[in-house]
Amino acid sequence: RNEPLLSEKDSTTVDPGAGSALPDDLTRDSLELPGLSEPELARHYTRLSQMNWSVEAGPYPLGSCTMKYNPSFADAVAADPNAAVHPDRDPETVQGNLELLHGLQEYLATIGGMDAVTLQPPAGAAGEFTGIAVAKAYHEHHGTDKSEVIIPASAHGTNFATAAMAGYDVVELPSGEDGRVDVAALEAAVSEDTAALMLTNPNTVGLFERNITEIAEVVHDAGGLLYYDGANLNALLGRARPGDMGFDIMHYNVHKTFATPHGGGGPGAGPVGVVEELAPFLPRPRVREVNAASGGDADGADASTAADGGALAGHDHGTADEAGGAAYELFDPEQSIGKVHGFSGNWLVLIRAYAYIRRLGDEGLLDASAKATLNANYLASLLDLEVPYGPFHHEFAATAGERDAADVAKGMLDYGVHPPTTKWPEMVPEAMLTEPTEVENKRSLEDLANAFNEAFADTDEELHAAPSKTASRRVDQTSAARNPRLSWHALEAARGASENASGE
Amino acid sequence: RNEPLLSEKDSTTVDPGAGSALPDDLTRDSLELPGLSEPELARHYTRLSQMNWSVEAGPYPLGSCTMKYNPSFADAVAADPNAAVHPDRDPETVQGNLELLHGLQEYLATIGGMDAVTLQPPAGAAGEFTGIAVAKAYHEHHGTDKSEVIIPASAHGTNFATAAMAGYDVVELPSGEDGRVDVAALEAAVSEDTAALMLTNPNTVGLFERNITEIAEVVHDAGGLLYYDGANLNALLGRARPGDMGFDIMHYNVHKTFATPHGGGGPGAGPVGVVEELAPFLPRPRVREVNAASGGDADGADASTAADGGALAGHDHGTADEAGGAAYELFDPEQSIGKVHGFSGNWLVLIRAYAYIRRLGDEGLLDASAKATLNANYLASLLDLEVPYGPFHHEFAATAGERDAADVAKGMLDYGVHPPTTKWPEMVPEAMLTEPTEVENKRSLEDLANAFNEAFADTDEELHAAPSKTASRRVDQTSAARNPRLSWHALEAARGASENASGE
Amino acid sequence: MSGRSAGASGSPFAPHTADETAAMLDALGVDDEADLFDIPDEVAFDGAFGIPQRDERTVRADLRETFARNDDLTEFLGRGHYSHYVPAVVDDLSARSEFLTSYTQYQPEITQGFLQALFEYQSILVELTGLPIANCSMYDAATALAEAALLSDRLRSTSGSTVLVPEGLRDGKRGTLDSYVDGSDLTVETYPYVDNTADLDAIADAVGEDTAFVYAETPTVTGAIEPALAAIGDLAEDDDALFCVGSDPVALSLLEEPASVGADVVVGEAGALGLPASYGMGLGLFACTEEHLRQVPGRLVGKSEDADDRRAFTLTLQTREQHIRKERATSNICTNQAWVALRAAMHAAYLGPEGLVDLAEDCVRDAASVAASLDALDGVTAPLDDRHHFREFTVGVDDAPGVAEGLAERGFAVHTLDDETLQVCVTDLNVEAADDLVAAFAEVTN
Amino acid sequence: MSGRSAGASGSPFAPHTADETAAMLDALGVDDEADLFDIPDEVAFDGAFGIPQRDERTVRADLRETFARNDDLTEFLGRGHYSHYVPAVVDDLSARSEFLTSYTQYQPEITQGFLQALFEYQSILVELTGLPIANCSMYDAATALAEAALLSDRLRSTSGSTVLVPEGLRDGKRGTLDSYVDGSDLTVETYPYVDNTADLDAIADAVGEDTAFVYAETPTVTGAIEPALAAIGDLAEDDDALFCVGSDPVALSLLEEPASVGADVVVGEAGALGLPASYGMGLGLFACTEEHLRQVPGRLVGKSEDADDRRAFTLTLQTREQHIRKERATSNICTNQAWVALRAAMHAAYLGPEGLVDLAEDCVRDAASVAASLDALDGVTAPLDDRHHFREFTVGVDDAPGVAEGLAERGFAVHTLDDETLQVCVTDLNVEAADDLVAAFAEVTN
Repeated sequence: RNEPLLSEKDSTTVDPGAGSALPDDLTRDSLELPGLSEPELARHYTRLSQMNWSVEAGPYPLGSCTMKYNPSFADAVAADPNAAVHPDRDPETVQGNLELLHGLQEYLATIGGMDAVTLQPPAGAAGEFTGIAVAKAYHEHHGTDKSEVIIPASAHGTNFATAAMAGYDVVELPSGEDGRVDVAALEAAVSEDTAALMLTNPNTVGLFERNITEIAEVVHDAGGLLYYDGANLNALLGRARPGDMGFDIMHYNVHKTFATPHGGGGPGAGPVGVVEELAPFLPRPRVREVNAASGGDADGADASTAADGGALAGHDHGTADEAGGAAYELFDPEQSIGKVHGFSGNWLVLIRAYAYIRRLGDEGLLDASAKATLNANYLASLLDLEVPYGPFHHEFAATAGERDAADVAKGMLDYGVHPPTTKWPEMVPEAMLTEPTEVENKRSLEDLANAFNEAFADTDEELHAAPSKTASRRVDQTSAARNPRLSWHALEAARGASENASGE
Repeated sequence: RNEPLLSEKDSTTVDPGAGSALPDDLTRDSLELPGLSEPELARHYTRLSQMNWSVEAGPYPLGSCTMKYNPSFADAVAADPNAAVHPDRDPETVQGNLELLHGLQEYLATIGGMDAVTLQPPAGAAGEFTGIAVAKAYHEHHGTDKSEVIIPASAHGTNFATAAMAGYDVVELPSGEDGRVDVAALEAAVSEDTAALMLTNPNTVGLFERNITEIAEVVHDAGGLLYYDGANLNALLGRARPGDMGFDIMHYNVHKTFATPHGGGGPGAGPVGVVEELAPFLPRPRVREVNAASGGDADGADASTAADGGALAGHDHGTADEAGGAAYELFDPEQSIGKVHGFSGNWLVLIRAYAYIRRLGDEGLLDASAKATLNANYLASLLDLEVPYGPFHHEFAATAGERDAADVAKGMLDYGVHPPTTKWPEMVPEAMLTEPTEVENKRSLEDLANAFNEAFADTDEELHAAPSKTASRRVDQTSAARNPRLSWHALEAARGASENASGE
Repeated sequence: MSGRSAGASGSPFAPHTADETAAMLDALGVDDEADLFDIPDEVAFDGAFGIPQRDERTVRADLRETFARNDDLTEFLGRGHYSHYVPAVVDDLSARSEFLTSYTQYQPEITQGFLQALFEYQSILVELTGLPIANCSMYDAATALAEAALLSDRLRSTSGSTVLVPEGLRDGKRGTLDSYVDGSDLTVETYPYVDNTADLDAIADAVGEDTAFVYAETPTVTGAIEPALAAIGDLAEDDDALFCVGSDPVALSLLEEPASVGADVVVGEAGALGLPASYGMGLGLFACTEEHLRQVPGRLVGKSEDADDRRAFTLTLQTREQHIRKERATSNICTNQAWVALRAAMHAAYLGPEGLVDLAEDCVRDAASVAASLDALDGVTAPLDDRHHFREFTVGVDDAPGVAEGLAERGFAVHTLDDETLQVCVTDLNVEAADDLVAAFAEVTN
Repeated sequence: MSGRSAGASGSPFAPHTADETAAMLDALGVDDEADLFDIPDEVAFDGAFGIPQRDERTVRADLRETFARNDDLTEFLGRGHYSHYVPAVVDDLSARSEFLTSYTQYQPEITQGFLQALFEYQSILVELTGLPIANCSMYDAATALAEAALLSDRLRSTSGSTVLVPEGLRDGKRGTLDSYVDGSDLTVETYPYVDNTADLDAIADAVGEDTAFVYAETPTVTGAIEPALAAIGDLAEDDDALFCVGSDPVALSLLEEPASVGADVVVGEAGALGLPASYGMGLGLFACTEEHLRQVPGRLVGKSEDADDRRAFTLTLQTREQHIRKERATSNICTNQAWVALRAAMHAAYLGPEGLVDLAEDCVRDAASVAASLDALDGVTAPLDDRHHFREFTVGVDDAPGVAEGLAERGFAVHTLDDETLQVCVTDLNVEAADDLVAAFAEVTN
């Protein structure tokens, strides 16, 4: 049964201007909105929640989305009322916040093998944009005019859109036969116009780019920078670091790697790490220890201490604090690209990422990549669907072959699981890009494999009729797009129009 | 689909004695229990929750259970870490807790028209037991030997069980023709053996006992006490007080009247209020203001101040606190019956009740009874079922007539509502005791009436087959009772036995 | 600020708009809700309690201020109310409204979730106690003990009427027991402790034909692990008395299961799992042998089948209960502590058997270690007995109230038992502060 | 303490038992998970970050300590980050895992709940802005403004390339706008304020054929309500420039709806509803006219039907988005602020139109009243302009940094704009402390 819209539960019209302290010409005449009592509100949203899948409902194996379990304790930490402060507070009065931000900058730097990190980008795509803007600023600062960003065909759509937003032309690099970057093709593609190569590793079908050192050399030799898309970092935690592979810039997807909740679409956070020479271009402000300020290039210094490892265990409190002064301060990197968010990014998300990293530690981070990879390979081994390429790391792209991957996905819904990402990447026909993550166990993977195999074995007729056990049956996408109805006002108008029509 | 048992998800056996610091003869040899990772645990209980009705799922019109919406803010208040203290703390160091308990004692006293209140009983039935024990102690203190408690036939089962637990014989009073107490029958029933009459008002079919003053006189003249069962207090909030009607003792059901969550069965709280002369018999300890200690009979004094009204608005802080000393203290009533709980009752529940009363205030409390009564009468007016007696207050007992009330209830399940209490009280044949409470609105009552009427119109065959849209279909009660299987050990044993049997 | 819930006059939780109210009144043919009330004038009240309505923000702020008035002390307190760290996931899951705002499972078809959770809770207690029957909960350890004593009064197998309990029983338990047996034929007698556990010889003397019920605790109220449970059980059995053991689920994870020492009933405080410190709020554990099944107080969840023959759970054997059996019920209990039981089961399943045993073992080792550190101080003796301890132990000092006050000034709360005896309880929640406690003891006793 | 999640070595959130891991490795024919990794030695890392594993209790305690290091000040701060009291029910409902731990609604059949909630959010913004299209959210007001500017660059109807914004624009907005337009053909120019709102003459001079986009805020960054919106809109229209208004949903509840003054796009900070103070985390409001539907950045939820012809919702017009259109997408945005939008809608529905208007009206009255109290002090002028104000206003003093420091010492945080100007923001969350603030001002400026 459908849940009525808020507007179907109540609709109240008021005249905001009446009795206002403001003059009439500044106020509106009418406001028509629903107002629900608390019991009604609770039932409305409880009912809506019951029509929604979540990580706590079951497997969520969306390839390249890395939907991991989001631990409860991190939510509790983020709800601390002492953390709920205004962004314009004098930094000396919010040393707790700065301590956390500084600690997270360090953690991310060492995990990525980077020298300096900004936490400002509010999502992965914003991180990409920030990273490419940094690359652009770097090239401009060095007086080199670059116009192209090279992106493998199998890359995330955000890479292409980001490069375009930053004003670059996109050079698409076809996949090699083995599913990896074709170095020869890359060599053909690079030129003095190459600002950067954007790459994710392991790539979108779970393959490690074994030639990464060579790739880095090709790009660097052409004067380009190497950008790491952090979407698949969960597969590498503790096993390889983008910085060590030759990447100059990377973004981190905290919900993918550090288990922050995705909230049905967001908020996320997309911190960006860079090597030392790019640090001066990061967005402003960043956080540093007060006594680090005098040390010349503070950025590099911070991060290399962090990378030593020792500092991370005990960076809890800044040392200057004892005397009552501030231990941490904000500073603007010298050639900063400026801002990419109105304030400091998605604070409540950053808190959770920091808490998660502290909870897991080296041991947990290493085990996360181990079990994520074990799970992907085990699941792939159970499927009746063909899985090209491999062995994989954290994800794989099965092919539905003659079947329509989207239909198979709808069929899977009736088996009580969330299906994988479908029809992407395009290098695998009718792809079902599957990433179970480390949070599923053997039984759960076997149940998931069963759903795959059962749906795959269904007839086309059965699949077209699927799903039938869900809150809604197959939803008509074409109707939605052809005749956009994007608010209850539009529904009301449509109803009015059809009533008029039938009245004539 | 069923959710597997915890034990079906994991079963791990350990030897607790191995490696223990304790000698072998003190430790057990084996412990076999499930151990789930956090993601598994989260999914298990999320799935279980999805198979459970709640106030936030929809109407919960269980007559005499008063299932109201439980406001979120009260949960937030109860989660305050500063309130999470050990019961053996020196009272001087937990003045916050004592302040709340004292405030709640006062609120309840004034709402019930009582002089003194204990918050110790951990549930309504425990409150009844406490109240009857107080009555007994009072009679014994006055050297009068009483052996009987009079209870109307339509009363809650707990009344009977309570009287028996306290060592009294039960004298059952048949209902009068108008559904109320038959004063003549009462006169016939009372004697010098009468310790108390237990009564709820409005009674179980929502009727106010109009002769309450006369009833009180009859009981008091015989030397008995009048006990008020607070189950239906929600109907009277602000309109009449048990103390004013002549009741000497009452219990409050905080989940019924003050919207504390029922938690699938508990915890509740069953504070007991008494008139001044019974105050010395209340359980120990109680809370009082420090400066009240010198005032002789502090109990009565407290409560009558409270009843004045003025004190309630501003009793936030004890006055003695300014000097750094304690403002509130614990004291043992002189002739206390002793303890009815190991400590001070269900603290987390009492916090919520206090918060709710402060939120509503006079205005809200009065409106709660108004809307609860309006709702019951409006709902009754919409039903195709016959509703004997009336007009009602907060609840009414419709009759399913020729139909089986329990079957009609099962039929209602398929209409997405929770059915009413069935087959009780017995004075109404095939009763469907219905109490919508004030939290339903007009539309919700109309939907509920529709479910009643639709189910009532179904054929017997259809009702026997109901429900069909629920997590389980009709559950076999007879099988459960005839062959009790009360743990997974029992299921395992049964499985083993049947395997053995089939193996032979 | 107004808004339908935020500032509507009347109850913020009554969702009626003015129009709806008017339409409903109209349908009923009355002008005002007051007209629906059938209350004689002489008992009518004018509604003026003198309690102002407050918005939710004000109530929350006021109560935050109220609770902030509690002193911030590190508690080394136990004696029957124990808490261990409860993982955040237990808070989150148990707070789901489907659990928190549901009622007793009178319609099993739409309450399978809670029923299964309670069935699992029962099963966990069955494993921990070794007894085949565990109910869905009593209010707390004290009321569970009192109900167990009343159970013995109902049995034909026990002819006696004396309830035998330790003389050192915590007041809350003893007082509750006394209240409950007041209406029965039972009388309560005590047996002494030696060296903080049961004096077996005294029990042997005390137990006789007239004994209906023998109760022993492990750990005892001072944390000593009772070494003679089996012997006490034998004594009880010899005279057909019910043998009842008091404990808690964390201790039972490590200690000999009561069934193996002859317990007929096990009671105790199961809130040691799942409940944070809550000023004495508890969860009464109640388990017993198959033989007493029909005499069990409280609710039981059983496995059954639905109309499609699928597994389903339901409240069962309800003919024992007050709503059916009235004055012949096994107890008057109705509302119990179901939600706390849910939390305890969650906590147990989170820890698993390894986690439970580790936690229990820490309760032994940490207590021993802190006792040893205190014992090393001049003028301090700990423990004051020769027993093994679980979580807590007694401490001898010259001036117990003075030491306790000194400790309080330094931010620590301990129990004062008498002029020369303190009691200290060590758990995972305070063990990190144990060194500071010892240092404070050293300062105060110097 | 161990237990599967509590102390297992490795990730506490990987549920594998040792046996399961072994069986899975065996099935794959490898000895160890490390064997599954295909990483060349020269780029392999040894896993030693130097970050110790901690149990959840320790992490929580550590971070509680960390946050306690923030000074406890009563904030009178605004300038783009506003918070009002968020009722507890919004916390509870939005924390339900079905909302919090779900992903983007790529499978509408099992995500109808979130889709409907976002559709309702869109609808509420449509009503508040008067514009027919609102998306599911941008990151914050700054990125929403930047995306709106980029939208103007994509339109054939606007031939210009100049983006005109107030010179007093908050740095975070201006900086973000600059970053975003850096890759486009747009250049940013500013127009001055007089008396803290737009200088209409200056705008008239500045707007021309080359203008692609004109942006005006109400309330402005200093809280002044812009009186000349319609006139600015006319100027923009005259030169076919996109007219964009910045505001927030609380202000829009009371102020003239932007559509009626000719706005083509409305942006702003919708986190003024539903979000507590969160160090700048936001919710980007983005609404526009029907004409620009196919150019909207970000996600849109539309109504559709399912196979049974029942109402159903779905993400729609996805061909605008990066995962389909790649470098020709309307934006690179993917993850947005959906969960914050959910909370904002909940908060709006809780307040209802009366509650929203009351709250907004309080933002006008309280600001005026506190300004008047401050203005009455010697040496203090408030406000520094002749406008109506919403929530906040500027305050003139002799030594602004000194006054701010004095206020901080007394427990209050205000904005310091320059040597002689402070800014004070009054909301329902701090208005009770306003008298104390005024008293502190009196002390400090004396």
